[in-house]
Amino acid sequence: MDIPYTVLPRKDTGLWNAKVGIWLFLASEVMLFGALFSTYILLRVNSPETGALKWPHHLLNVPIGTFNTGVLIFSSITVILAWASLVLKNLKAFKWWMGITILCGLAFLGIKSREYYQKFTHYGVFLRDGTVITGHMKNEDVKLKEGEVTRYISNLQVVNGVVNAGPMKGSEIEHVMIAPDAPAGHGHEAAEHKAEKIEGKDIARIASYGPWYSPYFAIYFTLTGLHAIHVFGGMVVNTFMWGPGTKMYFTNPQRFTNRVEVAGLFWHFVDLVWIFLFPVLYLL
Amino acid sequence: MINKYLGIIENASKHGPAIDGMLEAVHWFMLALFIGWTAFFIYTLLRFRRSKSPKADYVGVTSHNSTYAEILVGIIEAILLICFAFPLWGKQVNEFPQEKDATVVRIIAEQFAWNIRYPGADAEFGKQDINLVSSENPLGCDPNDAKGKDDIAVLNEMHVPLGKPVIIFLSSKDVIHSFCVRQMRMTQDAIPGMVIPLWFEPIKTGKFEIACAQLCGMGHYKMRGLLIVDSPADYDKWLKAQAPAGSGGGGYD
Amino acid sequence: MSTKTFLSIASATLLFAAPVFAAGGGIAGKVTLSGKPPAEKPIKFLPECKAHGDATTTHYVVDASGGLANVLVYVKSGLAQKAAAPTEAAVIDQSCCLYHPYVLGVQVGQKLVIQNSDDTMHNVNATPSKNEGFNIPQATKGTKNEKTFAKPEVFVKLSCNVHPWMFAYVGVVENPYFAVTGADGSFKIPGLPDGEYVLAAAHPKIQPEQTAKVKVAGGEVKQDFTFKAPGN
Amino acid sequence: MEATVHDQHGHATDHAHDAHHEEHKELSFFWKYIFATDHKVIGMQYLFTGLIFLLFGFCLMMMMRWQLAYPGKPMPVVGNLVCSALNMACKGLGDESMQGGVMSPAFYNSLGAMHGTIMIFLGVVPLAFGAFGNFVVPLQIGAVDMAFPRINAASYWSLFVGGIVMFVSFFVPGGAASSGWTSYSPLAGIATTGQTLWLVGMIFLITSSLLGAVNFITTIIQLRAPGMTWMRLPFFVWAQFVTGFLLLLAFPPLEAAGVMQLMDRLAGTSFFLPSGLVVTGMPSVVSGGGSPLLWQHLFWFLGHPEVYVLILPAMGIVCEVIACNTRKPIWGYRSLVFSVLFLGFLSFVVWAHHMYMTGMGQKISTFFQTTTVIISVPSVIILSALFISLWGGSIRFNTPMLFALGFLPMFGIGGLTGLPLAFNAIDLYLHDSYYVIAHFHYVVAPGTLFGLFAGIYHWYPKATGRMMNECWGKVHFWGSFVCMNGIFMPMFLQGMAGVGRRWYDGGQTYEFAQGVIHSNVGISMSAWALALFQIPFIINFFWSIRHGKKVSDNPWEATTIEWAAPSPPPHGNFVETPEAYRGPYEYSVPGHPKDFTPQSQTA
Repeated sequence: MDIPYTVLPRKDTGLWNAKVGIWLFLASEVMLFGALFSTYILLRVNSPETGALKWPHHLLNVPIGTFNTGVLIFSSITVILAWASLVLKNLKAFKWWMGITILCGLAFLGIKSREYYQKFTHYGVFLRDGTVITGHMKNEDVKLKEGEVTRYISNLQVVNGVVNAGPMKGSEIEHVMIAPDAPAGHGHEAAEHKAEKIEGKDIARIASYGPWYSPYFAIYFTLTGLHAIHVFGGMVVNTFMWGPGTKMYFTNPQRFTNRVEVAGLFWHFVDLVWIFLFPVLYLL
Repeated sequence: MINKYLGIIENASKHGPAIDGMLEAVHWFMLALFIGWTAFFIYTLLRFRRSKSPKADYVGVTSHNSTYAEILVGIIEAILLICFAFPLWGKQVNEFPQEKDATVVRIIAEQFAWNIRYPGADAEFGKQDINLVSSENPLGCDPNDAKGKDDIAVLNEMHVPLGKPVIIFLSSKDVIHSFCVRQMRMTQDAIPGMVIPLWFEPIKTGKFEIACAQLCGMGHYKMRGLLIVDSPADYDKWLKAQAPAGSGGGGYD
Repeated sequence: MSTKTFLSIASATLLFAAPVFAAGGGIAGKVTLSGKPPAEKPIKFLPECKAHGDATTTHYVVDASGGLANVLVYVKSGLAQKAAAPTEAAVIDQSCCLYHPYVLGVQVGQKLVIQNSDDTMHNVNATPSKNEGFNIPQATKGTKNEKTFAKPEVFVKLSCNVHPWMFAYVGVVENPYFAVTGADGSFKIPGLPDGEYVLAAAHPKIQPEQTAKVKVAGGEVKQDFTFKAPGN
Repeated sequence: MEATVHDQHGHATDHAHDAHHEEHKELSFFWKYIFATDHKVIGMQYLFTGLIFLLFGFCLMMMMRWQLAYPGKPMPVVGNLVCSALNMACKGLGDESMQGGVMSPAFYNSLGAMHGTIMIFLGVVPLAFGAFGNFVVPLQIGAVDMAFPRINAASYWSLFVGGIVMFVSFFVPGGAASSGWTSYSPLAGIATTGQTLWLVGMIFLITSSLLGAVNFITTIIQLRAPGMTWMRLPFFVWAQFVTGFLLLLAFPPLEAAGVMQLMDRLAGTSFFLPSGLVVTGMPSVVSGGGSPLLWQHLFWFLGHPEVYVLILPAMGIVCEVIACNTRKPIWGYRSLVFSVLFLGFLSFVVWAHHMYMTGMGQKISTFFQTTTVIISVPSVIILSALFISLWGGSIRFNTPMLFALGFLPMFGIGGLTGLPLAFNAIDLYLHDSYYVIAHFHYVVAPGTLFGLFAGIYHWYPKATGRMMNECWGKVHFWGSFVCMNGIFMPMFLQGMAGVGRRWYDGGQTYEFAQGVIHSNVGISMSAWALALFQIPFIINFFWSIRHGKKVSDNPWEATTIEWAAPSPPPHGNFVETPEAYRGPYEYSVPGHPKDFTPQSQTA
């Protein structure tokens, strides 16, 4: 038993099966990211003009983002070249181009995780009067009411990233020390080290720049996280094509080329999502 | 008539008859369609059973009656929509009565009770702020706001006078609830983070039950309040007997 | 009736909590409240609770001599070894839409039985900060649930969301030496081995708790506490 | 290459190979029936999984019906069993849920939420889309298999894992999800662990449906047999095609919403939690800034198309069965096809009619009321076409036909009672009442389920080569028909009297409900009787696998291509590639000797 049109296109539709399948799958992916982009728009439109939940503009590092965008666009080109090499029956060139594509994916994820790390180690202290002090803190900067300093922040971060404080019963914070960020326009170095002491009774909550920090970070981490999972998934497929999957080239080269094309289409989609994500999260 | 047969409960609001009327009309329409279909159905089954009609007809129905029937259905639906549904809803959301001519009440729903707040003598509500919420001050009323000093807070028992529209500003503390008084033909979700106004005008005195019409947790079925429509004199008497809540907001803690 | 139930349960708890170290002495004393406490609020009962008659909140229960009831007095530190939790369960009851007792002490790991004697639904919503919280419904008469607490915490508040005036406070402590003051404000912690202890007295509405150093060397030691009413 | 050669000439001729061949067969049992890639086996896997969960969901409901009929009374036997089972799985859980056999409100809510979830996502969708779609669609279009057999298997196993997760969630501390099948935030955001498992389970179920949808659509586009043009497709295939698109495009937003609610619960985000939330008396420490309405929009963007996912396959089955048993072509095939396409499209723009009471302004309500009323038009056309198809027929009243005929008025009632609910103003009175419950249950219970039963009886001979017992089938039908109406008809009256849904005590708390809550007893009796009438079906189903009457490949003398395959069809389905020469319903063609002319028949 053979399933027809796995390799050659069906006459009336002009397509082979996997190509129909991948386009349908991408349509559902569009709906998935579409829903998240809609959420982004809604959260942004609903965000207050002032206060702790104000939508932060230009918070992320644009040069790094731009570089990462470049990496991904470049990989989109190399994945086409990989496919084209196969069409031209040049397996060696395919290996090279696919290898570069995979490395680009790795580079992208590496840079992204560095960006994540920086966010997770940056804190905001939300005061009860509505102001927020952002800056850097170490574990020993948090003094609890009962007992000695613990790895309180890091521990809670794993649970929900939020430290209860203030008048709530769960409040156990005596005070915290925070080295505030330099105010815009002032010398960065000078302000960095002067730690400020904030009493626990003034604090509503403390959070690192994780998804729990504000709706902006929630959607930022969800969108980029989901995108990163897609990049990773694409890389797994590409690595398979580059490595063990190549076997098929010797038995059924046309089908292998088709597979690479499908993987490439998915990779393009992943890039395309990033091309929307970059301006939406970094620039606007 | 058909409503009554189906056991609709008595109406006690001014806009109720319009809604009941529309429901009545739709029910007649449904009934007509259903009887039409069923009659056709049963007749067909009897007439074209195999023993009576051993050879089927390749063509079947050729008349266009069904098309006409469907066009008629479409027209009736359009009439219901344009002449009844749109204006009825429009009246409910666009034509709010003036606040000065109405009884204005704030309702804050919580698991599993209705907090009802009256503005008191000054007809103005005190400020409420989430940051002030504590076990002693469940609604976060600002103790320093002079307007709030004479506010009246009651739990689960809402009084309104007859002959005046009632405007309710509805919100919720925790989860989504739904303020529903069937006799008033009124339902409105109470959504945390939003204050949603609604209004109705009672036309009967009496006790009506407020039910929660949106699953809100294990005590959902018990989230019962009372809406008591008094004569204006009784209402004034009741209002005078209520002690101002001040900043306490009606909490027991 | 409520006082009686409360007293009997409290003394029963004491009896069960005490016996192991019967050797040493004990601590007794009285907790008083100075100043006039804030007025209690009358409770507007829902119809299903009407059997109760009228009642007010019971945040500050003070007798004529100033004795303050519902204070948890417990040995906070100084014990050489930890005592195992008693196998007998502490019981808290809901009847006529109120908790009985209002303040209750249990040991870490001791079973707490929460029961509903009303013909209506209560949900028992515990909101601790160090222990694991729970929120269980008890819809019918006779429902009982068992809970234990893993960490000391004074107090864990229990409340019912259907009847917003219903509160109870459970003090979770580390050892069996604790007592809740009675209607006259007196307490008695018997059976303490000799030693120096930090004794703490906690009232659910008055912060912070008070502590005192007590030395027990056979016989009964006296230790009184005085709380200041808020607003005075 | 070698592997292909071996496959094609699998029947080794020399004796030397025989021993090896036997061994190969032994090994392959696991691959043949468990990790199968054959669409028919996967269809069967879906069928059994779906039927088991359907029964399980029904059991949950029967327990709830006890509580509604006899509030606060201990449930005989079952109550204590459930209590001990839960206690065994998780200490104290049984006492919190079912102490002394009395159901607690939290457990009631869990049962309600899981009844909805299981019936929809693990009962009807796997049956209607997974089982019938898998078994019938490739056969009807004359294909050898699905386009992606391994993705097909992955789709089933994803559903299986999702089902396991859902089932396990009953035994975690706090019990299963209890925030309704709609899982509205913030209630679901502050619920116990069961809700997290619900979300994880849903993500598996959604993945399953997405993979399935890609596969079905590709199969229908690519693998149609020669001559099987679009207008020669059986209506069932059209229904599955549209269903596939609904799943493909409507499910991802719910997946996104599920991920976000999971983030809310596990990562402390506030997608659906507004600022200023007070949870159990204390201001919550989450950042706030989210919107509970966002969840509702994303949920109902799936939720409404999902209704059509449930009903369209059943309509397709009913259409096949009616055509076959009236012995005449379906009336208005083209209008059926265009109606179903239009219905599919419209189902994406009516979702907010589930949210009329959320504070909707005039403009938005006008839009959604209009689309909702418009969507009734194609539904009326489909139903009318099926009714009119009966006219002039030569009707055989066998079991599948009875179920198909039962579907028509039942779906009619369900559809018609949707009309008042389409109007925003009437919702002021009927919102969240039992009227709504009765309405949508008429669509899915006596509606869709009857369609599915019709399908099971109809295609049983194709799958097994044997017939199910007709007599017991009729008992099954008439019993179910009476009981279904006994359950749902009184609910309209309860709803008209204002009884709200999801009330643990069935309305005892409310005075206005006193006049109608006595009918809860009758409803519950009907529900339990309905269970009794399923017993003949279950026995009949298993008994007939071995002992049913053996029949030919085409016992119903039907026209569509699946009946040209052997019964049961072998791996690869057809002996030789079929070709379609005509439309799907050429019954009683004038001038032909027989009263049916199969699609694959040359002349």
